[in-house]
Amino acid sequence: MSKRYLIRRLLLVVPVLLGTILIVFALVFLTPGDPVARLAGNKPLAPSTYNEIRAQYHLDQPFVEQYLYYLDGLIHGDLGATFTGRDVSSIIRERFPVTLKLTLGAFAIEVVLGLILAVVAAVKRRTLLDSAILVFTLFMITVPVIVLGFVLQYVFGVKLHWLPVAGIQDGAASYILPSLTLGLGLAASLGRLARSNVLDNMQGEHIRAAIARGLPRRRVVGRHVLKNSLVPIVTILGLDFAYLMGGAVITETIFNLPGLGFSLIQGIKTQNGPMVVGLVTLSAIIFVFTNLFVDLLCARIDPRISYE
Amino acid sequence: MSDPVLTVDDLHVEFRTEDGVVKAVDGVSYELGKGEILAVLGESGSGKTVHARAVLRILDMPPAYITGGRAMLGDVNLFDLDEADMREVRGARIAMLFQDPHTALDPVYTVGDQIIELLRLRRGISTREARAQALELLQWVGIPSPEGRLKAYPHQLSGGIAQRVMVAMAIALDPDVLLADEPTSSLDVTVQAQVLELLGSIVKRTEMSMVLITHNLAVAVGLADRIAVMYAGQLVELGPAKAVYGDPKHPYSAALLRSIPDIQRRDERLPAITGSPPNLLNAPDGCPFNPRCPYATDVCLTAMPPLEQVADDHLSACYHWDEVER
Amino acid sequence: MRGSLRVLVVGMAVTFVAAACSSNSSGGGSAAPGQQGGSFTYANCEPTHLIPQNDYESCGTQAFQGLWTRLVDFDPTTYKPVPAQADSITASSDGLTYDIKIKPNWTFHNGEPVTAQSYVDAWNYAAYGPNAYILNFFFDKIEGYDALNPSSGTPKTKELSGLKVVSDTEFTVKLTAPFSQFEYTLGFDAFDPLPKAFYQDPKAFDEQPIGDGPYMMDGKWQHDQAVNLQRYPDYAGTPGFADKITLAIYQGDAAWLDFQAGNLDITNVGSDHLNEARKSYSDTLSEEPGASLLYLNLPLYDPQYQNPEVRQALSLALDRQAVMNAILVAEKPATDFMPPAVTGYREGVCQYCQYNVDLAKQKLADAGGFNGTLTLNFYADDTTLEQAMEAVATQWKDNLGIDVKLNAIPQNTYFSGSSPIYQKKMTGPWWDGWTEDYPSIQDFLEPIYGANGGYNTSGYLNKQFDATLNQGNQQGLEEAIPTYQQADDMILNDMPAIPWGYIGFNTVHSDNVTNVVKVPGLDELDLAKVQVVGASGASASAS
Amino acid sequence: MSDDLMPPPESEVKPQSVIEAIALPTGGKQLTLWGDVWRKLKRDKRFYVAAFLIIIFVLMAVAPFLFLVKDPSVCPITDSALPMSKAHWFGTDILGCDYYTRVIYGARTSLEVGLIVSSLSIVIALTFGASAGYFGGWVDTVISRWADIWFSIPTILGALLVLTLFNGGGPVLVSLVIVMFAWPDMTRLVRSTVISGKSRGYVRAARTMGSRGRRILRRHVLPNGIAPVLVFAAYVVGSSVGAEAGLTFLGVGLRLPTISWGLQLAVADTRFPEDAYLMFWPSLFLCLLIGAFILLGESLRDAMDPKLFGGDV
Repeated sequence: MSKRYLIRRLLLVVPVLLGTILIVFALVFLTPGDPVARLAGNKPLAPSTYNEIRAQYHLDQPFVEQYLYYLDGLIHGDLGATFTGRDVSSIIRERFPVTLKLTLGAFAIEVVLGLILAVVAAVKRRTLLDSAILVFTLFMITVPVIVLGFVLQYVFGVKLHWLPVAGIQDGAASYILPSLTLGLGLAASLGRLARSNVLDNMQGEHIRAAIARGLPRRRVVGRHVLKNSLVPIVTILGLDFAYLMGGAVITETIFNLPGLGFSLIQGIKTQNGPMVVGLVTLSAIIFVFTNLFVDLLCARIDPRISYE
Repeated sequence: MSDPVLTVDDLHVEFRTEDGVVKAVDGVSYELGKGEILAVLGESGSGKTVHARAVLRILDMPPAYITGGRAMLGDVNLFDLDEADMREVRGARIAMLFQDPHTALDPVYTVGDQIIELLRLRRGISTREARAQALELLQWVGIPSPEGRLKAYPHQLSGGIAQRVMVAMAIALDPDVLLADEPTSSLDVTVQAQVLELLGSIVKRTEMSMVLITHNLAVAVGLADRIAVMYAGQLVELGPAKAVYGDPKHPYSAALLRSIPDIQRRDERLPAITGSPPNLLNAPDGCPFNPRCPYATDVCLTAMPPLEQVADDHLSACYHWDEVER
Repeated sequence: MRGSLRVLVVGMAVTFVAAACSSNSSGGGSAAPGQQGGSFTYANCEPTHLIPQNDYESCGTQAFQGLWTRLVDFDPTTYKPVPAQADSITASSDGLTYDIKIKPNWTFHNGEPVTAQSYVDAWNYAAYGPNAYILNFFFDKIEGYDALNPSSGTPKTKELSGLKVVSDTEFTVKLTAPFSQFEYTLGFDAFDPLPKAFYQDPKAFDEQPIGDGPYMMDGKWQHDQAVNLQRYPDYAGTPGFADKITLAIYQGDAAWLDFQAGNLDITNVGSDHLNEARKSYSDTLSEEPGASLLYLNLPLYDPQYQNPEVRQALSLALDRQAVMNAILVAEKPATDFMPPAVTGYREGVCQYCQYNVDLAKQKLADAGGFNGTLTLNFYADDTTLEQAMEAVATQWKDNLGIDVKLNAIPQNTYFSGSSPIYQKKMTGPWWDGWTEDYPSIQDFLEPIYGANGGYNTSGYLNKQFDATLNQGNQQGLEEAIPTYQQADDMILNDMPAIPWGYIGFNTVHSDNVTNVVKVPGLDELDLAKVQVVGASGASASAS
Repeated sequence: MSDDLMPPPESEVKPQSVIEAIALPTGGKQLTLWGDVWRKLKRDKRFYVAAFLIIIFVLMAVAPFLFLVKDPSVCPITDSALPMSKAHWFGTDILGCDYYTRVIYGARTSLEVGLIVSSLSIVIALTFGASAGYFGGWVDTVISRWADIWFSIPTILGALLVLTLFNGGGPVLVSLVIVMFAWPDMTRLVRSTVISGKSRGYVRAARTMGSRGRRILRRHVLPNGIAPVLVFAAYVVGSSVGAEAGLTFLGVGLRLPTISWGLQLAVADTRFPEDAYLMFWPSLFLCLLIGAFILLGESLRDAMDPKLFGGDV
């Protein structure tokens, strides 16, 4: 991998992000409705109030100018404000840690559980344990997040009182159930994929050669098989990480977590342009950079991968 | 012959699949003396590779199972060992050399990583010591500027160099027996000779014994003391290399010999063995070679010929061994 | 939101409650003697602002209920205004000028005295157009409002000419036209006083407001998590019982589960879980009529709906109670054009709100039937409402043979200026609701059905009705009520809309608290009255 | 002999193709690609489970009357939320409809969404992905960057936005919106398959024999690239069914009177935990449908090319 390649990749980020922002901006702009009038429900907002608020948010300007205003603000680090007057950047700052913690929790479960399931199933392939893991993972992948979330919440929160039901007031404990809700499905998905990957690599000639050299099986699986299976796994993990950081809308709603995903839903429902654009842009940025990171990581893992 | 280093006795390996049971190795026996090179010759699917993997117990189970026989390393039947003891045998007593060095080397670790890992784990020495030994080994197998190669990834090496690395790893623990499974078939012709020469010199210098698995009769004749010919999982002929080459006693061996181009007879068309290798799922009754055999008679269709002594140290499994002509 | 999405949605779409009181000095003061101390948690939602003049939804007003003491509260049985922070409110004989005396020696939570100036400054600030405060329009009846909100350009003055400070504890309000119910409107948070600290930094104030109520902020507003309150020790009114109150912020169904798990002391129960609450929490469940009326608004500009008999038939064909048993559990069938917790409400006067299929069929036949498909509009994104609308459609289909099509409209467009509702381009009935700004019958008549009503979207025009309302507006506070009722009678017969029902204000609470009561006339919990069981009283200062 | 070398009893022998197992000669019998795939599928239990379930669901979609359903529009409100009984196998929903009937009818919507999304994705992917991969250069740059832009917006978030714009809609609209944000995945897959296929022997051979670009693409690259696409398409069916349920649950997807599991889950959500059965049935069916397509995808993957997708043998 050359430095030039890295620079080129970074430069490519710019048009992609501009395009993303433009698309999201257009979508929000095109959405019919009047976010300002909505502030007062069906009570008549005073015309002076109404016009003043619209002017404050450049809503009285044509689309292109609104877009340019937004880009101008963005360059200066200003993500705009919500129609209730709060800075989008401060909302993001406030909610980012919530989503980050949730993501890290879910991600940890995905990585640890997913890889354990994969390796165990692969090593014990075609045994009862393998079949059990396959059935379990299939179930975890298919069960809707809504259902899993509610069931976990009800069983461990309401019935057993082991863990908090909702909110983030109980610190780390608050994140356990939501992380499980997200992480179990991802772990199962990763587990299935990684299992076939690990199996495939276990049949590789170099693994047979390593065994033939008398290396302990545990080490062969743990070092050689795993590292060889890592490229597709890391790729999936990267996508999942970006997806999680985009905000797990449903999970955050179920568990009352004030994170990015919930803000986005609120933003969309209240037609809060700056908030929606800010959040989607953020998730696109995270996505693009996670992808880049994953590519770099893959090249480190497998020296055969090279970028021009 | 002195006490054999490795004795393979009536080895049976089956593949159990949904399609049926395949007898991939069906009663193979031979003895390997100290410092001896035995070539196991056969087409792909003849069971020559499977038998070697069975000896080292590195078959994929399932679907492959060792269903009978013994593999005696000295006084020890390898098939009686538990997995931990067997691991001690691998590499240190019996090593294996693989066909394609690029697939047999782990692509995501450097050459150095892999050799040092082997030495550290099996010799119990420090990384620093292992590194020094690794350099020594690479030098020993004739790799120029070994320091640089240690840092190289397998895909950065040529086939010849990579196979030399594999040789280095195979002999790193001073094994008694080297199972070389088609060690040159993936290499360029010019390199093949070099690697074969290296193997020959190693056997000479270390008194190591070697089973050379190959489909190439010329390779076998050039290097081996004795040749064992396998067909459809069975040993059909076993004898001194010169004898098998000069006076084959099995029609299959004879057919193989005829298919080698001979400089003296360049005017003739090269005869191929007619017919195709048997489908082991439903092998023919009697001698498995009978559909392709020009000497086949009724008896060949009903009963498998036993492996009989036909000359000094020369065995053949053919009712018509005395009719066979080169 | 309070327990269910639906309530929030209704709340937002309808508009939010107004006035409230803090119970201390007035009507609701019949609290059982109890000890001060302890703390409790109540499920609330995320306010848009914590500045009373800039917030118009129930999440905020619930917080203001503890943070401020409004000028007036409402009587728990008649719902008439009773002075709270006000000492007295007197209208001039022409009904144009109101003289407001406030109670002396009250202080804000930062120690600053509450004076007449605190009120006047706050009102001026909110009425000043460029400040763009949401409740700006609440001041439009006061003289000088137009000067602060010119149709174009910057206003030349920043003060309402109708406001005059007489002394530290007295000021006068001059209206542009007589309005008998003005005193009711003073129960709304738009008329709360603001301390000087507000003007220095309104943004910071929004994060940690300083009011004059029984409770003060305990730390900053934790967005989307909680608003924490603690008892204000120097409160001049009747102090609250609990030492600390957490208004926990929920956004989904989590509050109900959290309550079941025992993590919440008090929560409201909406339609979705009321049946379960009636079963499992019957001993602490309280169901009281709330302050909104839900109705099906009608496009009277469409010839199809101009015959009153069609409208009567549509109303008669609805088995409201059946839908409320199954889906809208927290609602009760309407029997008037307003909910019960309103001065002037009369039980059972809506004869066409009964379920009478035979009469409905007959009325529709008399009117010549219904042509084509009826489009029933409602706002999207509310599963329970969607189910209810499906049930309504089925009833019209089954009972009147009308083919009904459902049309869900996004909430953003529902009440926007360009919405077909305001453009008078609706093609069928639409789900609507009205939450009172003050508990007077007038608030459910004039804004919706008056010729100049701010929310007359049906296009209803009845000169006699308007004249009667106007007559009521000129009269005194109490004598106006029967006049308004006469106007009510006119629309009860004319059915310009189909009254549906009113939502209950329903709460359940844990064993940790007692005396969980609603603020009379408003959809708010009376925070100061809640007593924590086993509170030691050690910290009691009490009056 | 040590135990682990001995074969298990005959009955425990797991299905395994001998050809894959030891690369033994097959006695000269040549197998076509699809014949081989079919032969491998026939011995894969997952394929049977998947096929059985999918057939059942397709029957539900095209011929619900086979399942003894009632009229889905008969919903007496007085029968709201009845428990399971002989008259109502799954109980009734909040509107009083027979829940069994409504759940069975939900299969049609889900399958519709799944099939539209996957088939449209295939068309787009084969057109743009193959062009980008085969022609390279500026064609590749334009298509790839355009795909990157859409790829960087998470499907659910993007679909949320667009569906808000359209104010929900029917299965077709919801499917189109999902495709809008999901197409880059498969396009990228096709592109990389084509790029790697381009350098393979048969393509080089065709080129040296004078075949033109488009012909090579159509006759040689695409057929060999179609295998991963088909596998991916099976996953797409499952994931788009899930996406539809999620979007509908979030209130921007399907609307009444469409019968959909997503809508049923949204209603069940409001009544959880009291009427848990409302959540159980649609999620069970959703699980089975998505699971069936996952299994189908996996068995296809392993049958088509165990090495290509890292499948187990």
